[in-house]
Amino acid sequence: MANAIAAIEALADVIIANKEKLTELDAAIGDADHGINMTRGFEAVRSKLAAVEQLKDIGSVLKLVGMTLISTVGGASGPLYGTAFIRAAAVAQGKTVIDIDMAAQMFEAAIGGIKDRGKAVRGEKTMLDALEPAYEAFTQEMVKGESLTGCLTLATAAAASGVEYTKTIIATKGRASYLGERSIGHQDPGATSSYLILATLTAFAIEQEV
Amino acid sequence: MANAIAAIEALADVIIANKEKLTELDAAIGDADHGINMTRGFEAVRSKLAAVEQLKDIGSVLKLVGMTLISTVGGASGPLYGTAFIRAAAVAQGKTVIDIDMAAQMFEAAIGGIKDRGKAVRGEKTMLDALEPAYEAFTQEMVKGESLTGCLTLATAAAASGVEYTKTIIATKGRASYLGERSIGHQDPGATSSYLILATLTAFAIEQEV
Amino acid sequence: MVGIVVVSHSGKIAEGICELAAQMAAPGQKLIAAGGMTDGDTGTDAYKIQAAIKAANSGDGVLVMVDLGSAVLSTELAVDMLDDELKGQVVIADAPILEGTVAAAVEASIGQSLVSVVATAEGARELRKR
Amino acid sequence: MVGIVVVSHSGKIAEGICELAAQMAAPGQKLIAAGGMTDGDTGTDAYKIQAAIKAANSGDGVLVMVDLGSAVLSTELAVDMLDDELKGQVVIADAPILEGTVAAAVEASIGQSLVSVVATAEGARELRKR
Ligand SMILES: Nc1ncnc2c1ncn2[C@@H]1O[C@H](COP(=O)(O)OP(=O)(O)O)[C@@H](O)[C@H]1O
Ligand SMILES: Nc1ncnc2c1ncn2[C@@H]1O[C@H](COP(=O)(O)OP(=O)(O)O)[C@@H](O)[C@H]1O
Ligand SMILES: [Mg+2]
Ligand SMILES: [Mg+2]
Ligand SMILES: [Mg+2]
Ligand SMILES: [Mg+2]
Repeated sequence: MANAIAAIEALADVIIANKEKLTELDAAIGDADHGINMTRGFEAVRSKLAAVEQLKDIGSVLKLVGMTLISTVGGASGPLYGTAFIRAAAVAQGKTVIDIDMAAQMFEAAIGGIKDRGKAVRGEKTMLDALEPAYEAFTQEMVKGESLTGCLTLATAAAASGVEYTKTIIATKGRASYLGERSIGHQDPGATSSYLILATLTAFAIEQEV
Repeated sequence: MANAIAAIEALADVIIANKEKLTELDAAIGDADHGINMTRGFEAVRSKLAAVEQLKDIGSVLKLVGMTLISTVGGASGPLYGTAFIRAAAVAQGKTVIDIDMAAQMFEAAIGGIKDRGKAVRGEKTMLDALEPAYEAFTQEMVKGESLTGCLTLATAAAASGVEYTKTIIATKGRASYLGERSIGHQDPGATSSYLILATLTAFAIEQEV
Repeated sequence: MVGIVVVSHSGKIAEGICELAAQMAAPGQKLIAAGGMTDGDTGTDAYKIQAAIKAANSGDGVLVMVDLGSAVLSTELAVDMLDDELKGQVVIADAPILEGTVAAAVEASIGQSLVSVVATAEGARELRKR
Repeated sequence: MVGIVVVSHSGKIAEGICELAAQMAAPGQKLIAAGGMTDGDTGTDAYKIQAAIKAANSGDGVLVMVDLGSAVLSTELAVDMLDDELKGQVVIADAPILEGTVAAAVEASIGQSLVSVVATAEGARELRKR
């Protein structure tokens, strides 16, 4: 489990480092708390991980992360990411290593969780606009026989484009929808945190390979 | 002004003595505060009257009462009785005694204030169901040549019937309207306080005559 | 008696609405506030909501009133985490939080069914203020 | 910028709603709470509301959001007591207090007119929660 925990620690670092950035993005089209929310969540995750005795598999690590985000994030991103981690945890139950097939399944389950919870579809200026193209890129490369890190790298690139794309569209879900057309021109904070999570996991996987 | 102030003191006594009764009536069909509201209001009136230097006419006394009720009663009865006293004050401006014609005008003005403010009509289970029949009885007797105390006595009797009548009707204004048909069978607290006010002023006028 | 849970991003709002509605309801009416985060910050916490739903339940079902969109997400998650029996007895009202809670509290406290309490809460959308 | 006054029987509710709406609005947005009585008891006070309207006004008009019927009575009385110029620039919204205030604050803080801020507040009646 050391690896899974280290990956989560890496996520926490990146989220906390981007606290201001995410909050600023949310100030433009929301309630200026996405970085604060995510930081509060990942700080709680960090202390939970430090306090817990022994986690027997990756599923347990991810479940702990999901449950902690649910009770500490506070914004829409709390139940959304919380559900994503818990759904991924179900796939990883009893597992101590992640291969490419399992990674794809976890990714799919996480996105499914976000969609079930938030009832959004692509194009509504949410985290899905980063995550869905990323998942598509991932599976496209996977069927071509790419490695896990190769697939992740392309997924991250697709997420980055997805984040850019959010600048061009109207928010129709979440708080930014109060702004209607005036949300155009602004980058979605949730899509941005989703990109950061993916980029961090990609970098982590690459490091592990070396 | 001694008389006007003494009359208001008498009102305060009666309202405070009926605090529990009015609150219980409001508990059945409202939010259980009418006696509390009116007591808070008339206690404030009492301290204002004690503190004020010199009131030059009946209008000034009634205006002070109205303004104090507006800022201290808190419930719907605050702006309603507050407006009633202020409208009556306008009639009594510059006056130091009340004759029967002026009494009728003040009464009419007070009811007009309650109707302008609350936009209720008779039959909606409000203070108007005590006050309007009382005013009608008053003017009916007045044209017959009755004395002020005679008119007031009959007005009070009509108000008492009006209070009884509120038990038979559905509330369509104020909080009791949340209960719809289930408000039937209950006596309206505001109609009850209106009756008490009228009964007290009647008794006061009779005492003055003796 | 149908229990009522008030979910707001703000602890003050949830408490205030419960207090206001309690003044109109019968004494035994359950009105449970689930507002803000455990640390007092603004937000909603699905576990806090879940606990409130359990506390509000006395067998006749629970109406949950919510403020903004993300409160709905947390509440739906809270409901998903309930056991199946209670889950089927919880309804999130599509209604204005304050107006709906006050109207629903009156209805619930006279012993009306969950269906009728929900209808009253949602009917509060049509209450005119002036 | 259109100012917003939030009138509730409860001080907690009025403050909480102003705080929640402020999080969605631009920093300069005036959101003035007029909740409860001066002594902290539940109720509305027309003089407190009148003072809040004056404080919220910066020349572009004031939207007043109210909770229950008797808050409307106090607010209308407060408006009647204003001088004629300001009186004509005050609108009491027929809208759900929390949902309307949040939506209106967003609209007001981007410099929309009183007419459009009122329409947004009243449109909040139609916002669906689920
Ligand atoms: N229904 C939804 N489905 C998917 N993502 C959503 C949904 N609602 C909001 N989001 C995402 O959540 C982000 C905002 O998160 P956050 O600021 O933490 O929550 P809140 O909006 O409650 O303050 C948005 O930028 C958007 O990406
Ligand atoms: N629109 C109205 N017009 C006339 N009287 C009204 C109106 N609304 C309420 N009332 C009266 O006010 C009384 C309730 O007063 P009170 O309990 O002090 O206020 P609240 O209902 O705000 O708690 C009712 O019994 C009724 O007689
Ligand atoms: Mg936010
Ligand atoms: Mg938020
Ligand atoms: Mg009352
Ligand atoms: Mg009251």
